[in-house]
Amino acid sequence: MIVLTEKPLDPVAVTDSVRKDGNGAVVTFLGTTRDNFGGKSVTRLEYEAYDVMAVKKLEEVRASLCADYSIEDVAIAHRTGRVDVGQISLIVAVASPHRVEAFEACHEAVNRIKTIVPIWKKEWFADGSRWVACEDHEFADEAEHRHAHAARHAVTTGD
Amino acid sequence: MIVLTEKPLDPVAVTDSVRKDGNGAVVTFLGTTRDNFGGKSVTRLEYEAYDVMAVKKLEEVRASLCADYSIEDVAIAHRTGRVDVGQISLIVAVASPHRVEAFEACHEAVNRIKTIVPIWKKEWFADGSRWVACEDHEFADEAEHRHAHAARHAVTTGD
Amino acid sequence: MRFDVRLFALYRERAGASVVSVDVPEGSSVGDLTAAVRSDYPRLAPPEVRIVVAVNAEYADDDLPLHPGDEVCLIPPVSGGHSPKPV
Amino acid sequence: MRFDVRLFALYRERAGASVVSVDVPEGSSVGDLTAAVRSDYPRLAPPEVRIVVAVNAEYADDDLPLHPGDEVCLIPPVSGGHSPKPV
Repeated sequence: MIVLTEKPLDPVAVTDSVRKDGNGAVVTFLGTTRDNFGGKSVTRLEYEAYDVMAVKKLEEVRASLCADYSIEDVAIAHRTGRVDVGQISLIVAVASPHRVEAFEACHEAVNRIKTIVPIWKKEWFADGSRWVACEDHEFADEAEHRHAHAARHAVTTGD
Repeated sequence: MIVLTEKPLDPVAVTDSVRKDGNGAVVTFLGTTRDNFGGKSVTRLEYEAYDVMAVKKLEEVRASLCADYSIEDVAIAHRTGRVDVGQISLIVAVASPHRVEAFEACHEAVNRIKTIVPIWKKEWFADGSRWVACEDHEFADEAEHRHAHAARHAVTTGD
Repeated sequence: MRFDVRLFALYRERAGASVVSVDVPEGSSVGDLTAAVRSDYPRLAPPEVRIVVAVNAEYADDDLPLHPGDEVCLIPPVSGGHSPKPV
Repeated sequence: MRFDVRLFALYRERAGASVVSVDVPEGSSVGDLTAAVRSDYPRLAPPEVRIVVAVNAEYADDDLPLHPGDEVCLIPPVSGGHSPKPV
């Protein structure tokens, strides 16, 4: 099962889709919106996807995992759009006859998804937002502006 | 949440019990009855527990995990009695701000449960049963009997 | 001292009972008790295998002294495939 | 050749558009196209940063030749924190 949707995700449906009688282990990962990042309060996340390619790459992740590990099946569901604090943005479920492979393959699935699938995450704070993982795209003048802002902020709050 | 029960387990309740807004990752393990072992067809499992000590040891596993890993919470549910093929005997859910710790701690939780918690598993086959992990308790004459049986079986089936 | 020793799983089936009573002298240890039970039930475990014991719901070494009223249980190997030991 | 290049996330916001049109000569490669887009939109990414491109929903090297009708998208870094690359 591969799902890419703007609607809330259903962990039970994703996990149940991989459960079969030949498996003794099912490992499910839920990625949820955390209420903080780097000491700042996060109010929500926003995911943007290149839909057609994202689904294709999620299928590739699934196929590569089944080829690389002794597992029975992998299911992946990714949400797009606004995902509030505590809500689920990503579900990966892996079923295997044995637990070691289920844990390893599920963890690796999440790593591969976050490396090759064209889905972007924006963190919203009380005072702004940022696209995650785009630090290398900051221009020199943006960095100066950010530092100046931080310095002014330090003076006004006295910390 | 620590649960030891003869009733069917509820994965949603166990996973939801550890979800909090400060967490970005929840990893859930389901141990289910596999329909085969060592090439033989398994019809069901049966779990027997030393209840009081099992609950105490499950609590110890939970506390030791929270001490050893940067995680927020661990929930464990273990079923006892008869568990048919495809049904869930063990659920472990771990919530953490980050996914690496959630995966590692969940896997380690399962390992610790299977090492120190006094719960025993019996596999039922079409032609008998065995207590899992008790190979070292086989008497020499039992081993001889088993080998003789296997030899007779090989002759009658011709393989 | 008389103990009603609880047996589980493989031990319960081999003894044909979930509780067996055993008498040991004052000052006996866990090891003395298992020796007495094994003498009464020689088919519980092969002689070369150690029997793990819980006293009052905690794993106990063989040299732990027993006291009247202690809850004693014999613990077969658990499903992970290792002998039980503390974390 | 004229391409309607799709932009996502950071690139979309920086260009102020989800599609930008660009003209490149016959026989141009992916690298030629990104150079043209960067020339039109210098604030898309700092000069020292490579822009990853997908052609027809697959990651493409800079030397891949483009053909009329190819779907070209600029792919900012994905959330895992690494540049996209094949499994």
